[in-house]
Amino acid sequence: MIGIGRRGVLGAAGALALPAVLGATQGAGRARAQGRGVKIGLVAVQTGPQAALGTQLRDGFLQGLKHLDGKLGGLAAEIVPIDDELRPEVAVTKVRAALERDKVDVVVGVVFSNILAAIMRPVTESGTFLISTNAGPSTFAGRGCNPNFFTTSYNNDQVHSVMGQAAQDAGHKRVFVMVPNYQAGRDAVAGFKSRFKGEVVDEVYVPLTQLDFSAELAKIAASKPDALFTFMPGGLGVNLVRQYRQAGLAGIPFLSTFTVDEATLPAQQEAALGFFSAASWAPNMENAANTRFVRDFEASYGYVPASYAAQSYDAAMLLNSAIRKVGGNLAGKDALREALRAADFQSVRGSFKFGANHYPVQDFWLCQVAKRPDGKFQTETLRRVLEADVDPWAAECRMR
Amino acid sequence: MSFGLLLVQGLNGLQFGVLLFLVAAGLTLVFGVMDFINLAHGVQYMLGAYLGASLASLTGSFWGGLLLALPATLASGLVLEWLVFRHLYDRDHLSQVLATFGVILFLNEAVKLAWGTAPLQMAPPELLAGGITLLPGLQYPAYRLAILAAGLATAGLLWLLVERTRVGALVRAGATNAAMVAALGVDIRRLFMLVFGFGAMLAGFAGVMAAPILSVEPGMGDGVLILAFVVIVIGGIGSVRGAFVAALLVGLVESLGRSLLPDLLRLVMAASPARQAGAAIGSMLVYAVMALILAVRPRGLFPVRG
Amino acid sequence: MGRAWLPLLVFALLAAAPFAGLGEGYLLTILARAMIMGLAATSLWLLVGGAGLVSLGHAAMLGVGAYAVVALDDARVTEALVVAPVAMAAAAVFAVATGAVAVRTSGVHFIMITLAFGQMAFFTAASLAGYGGDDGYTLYGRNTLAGRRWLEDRLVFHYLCLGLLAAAVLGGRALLASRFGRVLRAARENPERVRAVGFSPAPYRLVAYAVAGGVAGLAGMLLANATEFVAPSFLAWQRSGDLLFMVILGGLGSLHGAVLGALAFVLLEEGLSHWTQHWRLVFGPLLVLAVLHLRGGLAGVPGQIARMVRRG
Amino acid sequence: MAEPILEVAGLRKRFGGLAVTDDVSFAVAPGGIHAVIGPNGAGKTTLIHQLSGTLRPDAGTVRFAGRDVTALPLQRRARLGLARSFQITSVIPGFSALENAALAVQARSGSSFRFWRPAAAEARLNAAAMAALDQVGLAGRAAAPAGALSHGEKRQLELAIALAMEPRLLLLDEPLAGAGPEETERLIDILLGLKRRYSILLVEHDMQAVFALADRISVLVYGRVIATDAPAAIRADPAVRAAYLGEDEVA
Repeated sequence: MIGIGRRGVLGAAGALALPAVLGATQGAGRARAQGRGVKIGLVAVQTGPQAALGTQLRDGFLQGLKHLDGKLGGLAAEIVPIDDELRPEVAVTKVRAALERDKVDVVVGVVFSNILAAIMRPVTESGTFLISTNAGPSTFAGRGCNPNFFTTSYNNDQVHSVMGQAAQDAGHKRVFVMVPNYQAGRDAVAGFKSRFKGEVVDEVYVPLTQLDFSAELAKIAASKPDALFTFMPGGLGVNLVRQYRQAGLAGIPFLSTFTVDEATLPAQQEAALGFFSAASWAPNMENAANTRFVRDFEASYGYVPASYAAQSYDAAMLLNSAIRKVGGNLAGKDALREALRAADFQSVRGSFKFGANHYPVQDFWLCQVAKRPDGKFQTETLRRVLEADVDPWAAECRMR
Repeated sequence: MSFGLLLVQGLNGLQFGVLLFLVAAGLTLVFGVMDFINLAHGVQYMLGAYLGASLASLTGSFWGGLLLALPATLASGLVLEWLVFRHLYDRDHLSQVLATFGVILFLNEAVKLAWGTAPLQMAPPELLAGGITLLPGLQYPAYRLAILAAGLATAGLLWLLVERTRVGALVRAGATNAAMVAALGVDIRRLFMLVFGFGAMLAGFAGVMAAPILSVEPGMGDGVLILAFVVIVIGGIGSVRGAFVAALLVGLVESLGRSLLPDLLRLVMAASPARQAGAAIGSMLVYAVMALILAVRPRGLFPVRG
Repeated sequence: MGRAWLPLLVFALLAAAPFAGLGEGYLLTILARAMIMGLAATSLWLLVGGAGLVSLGHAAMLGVGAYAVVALDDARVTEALVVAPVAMAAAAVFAVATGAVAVRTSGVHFIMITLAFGQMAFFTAASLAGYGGDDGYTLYGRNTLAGRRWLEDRLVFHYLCLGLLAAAVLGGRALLASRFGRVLRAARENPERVRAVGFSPAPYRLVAYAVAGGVAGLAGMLLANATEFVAPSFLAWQRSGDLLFMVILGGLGSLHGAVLGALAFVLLEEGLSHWTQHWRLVFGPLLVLAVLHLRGGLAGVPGQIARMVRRG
Repeated sequence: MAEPILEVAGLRKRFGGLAVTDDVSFAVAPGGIHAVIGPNGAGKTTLIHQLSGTLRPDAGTVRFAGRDVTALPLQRRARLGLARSFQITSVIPGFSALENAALAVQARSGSSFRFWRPAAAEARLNAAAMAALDQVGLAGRAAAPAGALSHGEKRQLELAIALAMEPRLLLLDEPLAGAGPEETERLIDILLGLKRRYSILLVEHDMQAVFALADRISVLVYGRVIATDAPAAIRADPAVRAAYLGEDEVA
């Protein structure tokens, strides 16, 4: 049945390539040793519906380097871009290659919590610092806290609890909850419920790659809640907001976290006008660092920065302050850790310092989507909901 | 699970089934007539979506995109047939599977290079943009009904072409015994090119129609390809009628399974695991149905092969 | 086998690799993955080359082995001497369960049904919320060997993989030469004649399917330990396509071809992806050319060269 | 007549509207050659398929060595000692002639689920296989791959494989088909030699061979057995003459 004959025609393309390939892979490792620089493995999703969030993260960090004219604490910074394709197994393979082959000194970035969970152990156990600029799952905030791990964003639960508090303050009694079915989604529901004491009418979990919400919107219409709480980052949020408006449900207040932000507003446009969100940062915050960051970011990249960009900009500033404190000595891990803990830099959010579990302690705001005079859309702070808030898991962390 | 929701999911199922049929039709004909397994058929669907989306933005209209994308996918199908596939007709199935697997790798990456990794957006035509109220308080997007109608119309046209025309007779004869057709003096090479190009165009057409509702991104063809193979095996290899019936069946099982199961499991489990298990079992249902049919009627529901 | 020196050369090279200045950590990681894939390709060769059964779902066997490691790891059982047999048994049981239906079909239907069972295993893995579902599962650490953490040592792991690979090739060769192998090979070429002399091919094919499943389960266990992370994508049908390509690239003519095919595949993939991010742009056409022109596969190359030399 | 080795009663098989085997009944006595002759398209091969188990009859029974085997598939009947050859040669091309025969010997020598000892090294199998090859005069070509044998040699190998099964009944489907004059001569000698040791049901087209070999003959015309008798009686039977021998004058 298998008619493959034994005679071949061409020579062996495969066999000849063997020696050439062996040579290529281990030559690269040696180049970095001589130069005095710092290599950053920048993990940002560039494939699939969530590509826009990865682009924001990358541009935010690069903007930080621009303001530091390419140096972190005096060392020339070299970026090793890693596209995790929102697939944990791809992230693990590429991060391992960056650690072992490219010998990166720090791994920065990671938009999604499932990707962070996949690369946490390979990075931290190789003695390399992992600085998440967005994903902040509760798994690493409490008992699972790790000395080599820092996050410049927040603990996922915190932001959602802010929206829970806002819903409670607004007097909503029956709320419909809808989130994607992965760790951060489950964190969102837990965070929201921690401060919202009303009735959760229904809890719907949709696959991460869902694009068509017609079935879920029909359920919302049927159950007529006082408000909707949802957490749909990137492409998910774009489709949901448009279909939500199209289905004529805009009358039901749209309380969200990371769904209507500057990464998705260009695609949502008018559909998102007046929708609510909660965050620790918004483009219209009045402080020197933020005004300079937003102005220069829009000048160099031509779009309004979202929290993904702001938080990775802060990460660049954090690294710069820490490396300067240790005089460029990357080998001394403990000294570098202390320097990072000090967080001696001017954050775009105004006040910023690390808690015991290396998660930030910061203020949180209720925001609303508004249209700027120049026709662009952005979220704007309405009122401060929590001040210098410590995440609920910090107490459980006994970092050695 | 209200009746309204059932109706919505049912229509979604039929609409996905029709899309599957357009992809499966070309696949089963190529397979039936030329005994050729073409894993790269899913890529034609993807190319259709990409060409449709970019040509629509170029010409500024959905219809422009559609009308230009069809000949383009026909051309791409014929180019692939000339470059790679015609060398494979006399080879065994293992070689065909591997060579076409190589074509998938190449084209999925080439699309990434040409159009980038972020998904393209394609708006449905304005006149079909709104929703239609099927029942009081239940809106169903008009565009999806349009897909259903277009798909059924194409199926009817294809049925007429295959059952009622001379070329159709040749194709059906080829599906049962290609050697005999060649022996009767028919230029079998030209028939293969015709069947191949037509199959590619059908898949491209499905791609263009799917672009506005599904995400146009690299690798979007692979999932549809697997389901198309399930369809032609259930329907009976080489049978267009079988492909039509099986496509609607798979479409319904796929969408109803995904939506009903999570709600059924909710009675037993908590919301999040129920959703995950429901979605997984839903997507497994289709393969269970295929394995069952293969075990009972190995030649499918409407066997054609002599 | 006239060309016995080729497999010996390959194994000698692999044995010497850690010492020939290639001790760079990362390269041992690639070689480990290449040998593990070689083990899986050898088990697939038993099916395709030995029994004539073209499976497009063999990666599912690998995945079942890997998920056995995950399940035991979650239950805090990490002793390799326990985990390995369980992983092989789990994959063999999956093989028997699906093979019982699959071996009743033949030709393209066998390809389709193995693809279908592979997809079912893939979606099951994705639904295991307890083991991370789509997000995958990070192992607490590599399995211990007789209580000691030897597998963490790159050299020990390298030679463990090499030893198991050699055992699989020798075992496979012996299996095909045995009475069982004779019936299997005969059924590959002419099932009707095999029935006429009194054998029903199905049980022999099922046993071959189970043995291949078990060996692939072992490869799955090793892969889980190598990457210390397991995700449903291990079972994706594209991975089964890769395994088939390794078998064909190596050449159907000889069992050790599968090892050669796997080595060439992994090193080529690694080399190309290091050179350009769009490595599949080159890899795809290479696969097409290999199928069209490299009839005898890599293992057939020395024969071709010998013939050319004699003719030249 | 001793207890028959094979009894066929009321055998029927239809393909669509055509009754290819129409109520066939006859018995084959142990020892000697029982020939089944008939013009092309009389349904000879379909009959032998139903006797060997390759095809299931629509009705009727087949009893072999006193046991009803109608429901048994080909491989089960082969195990009971009912060996058949094929009209279109069916050997294992990649195996040597010896290994082809050895496979048949292996089928009747214990379990084949043995995974370690190389089968080619089992002297007992090889000896029995060589004996079978010797019986058909193919011992000299034992090492040659079956695929490389000539057409005549392949027919001999088919016979050797059947003998290697130590059958109680040999079903031979046109063994002389396509054989040249001296090959036919050699095959007839071999069959004459086998006559003493095996019961043989010979389906054949070549009249000279049939009348030289057969002890009893059944004549099959359009799926019906119109006569079963000794060769002399068959030659004289007017119905057979009219239906079959009429146009082919027998020397």
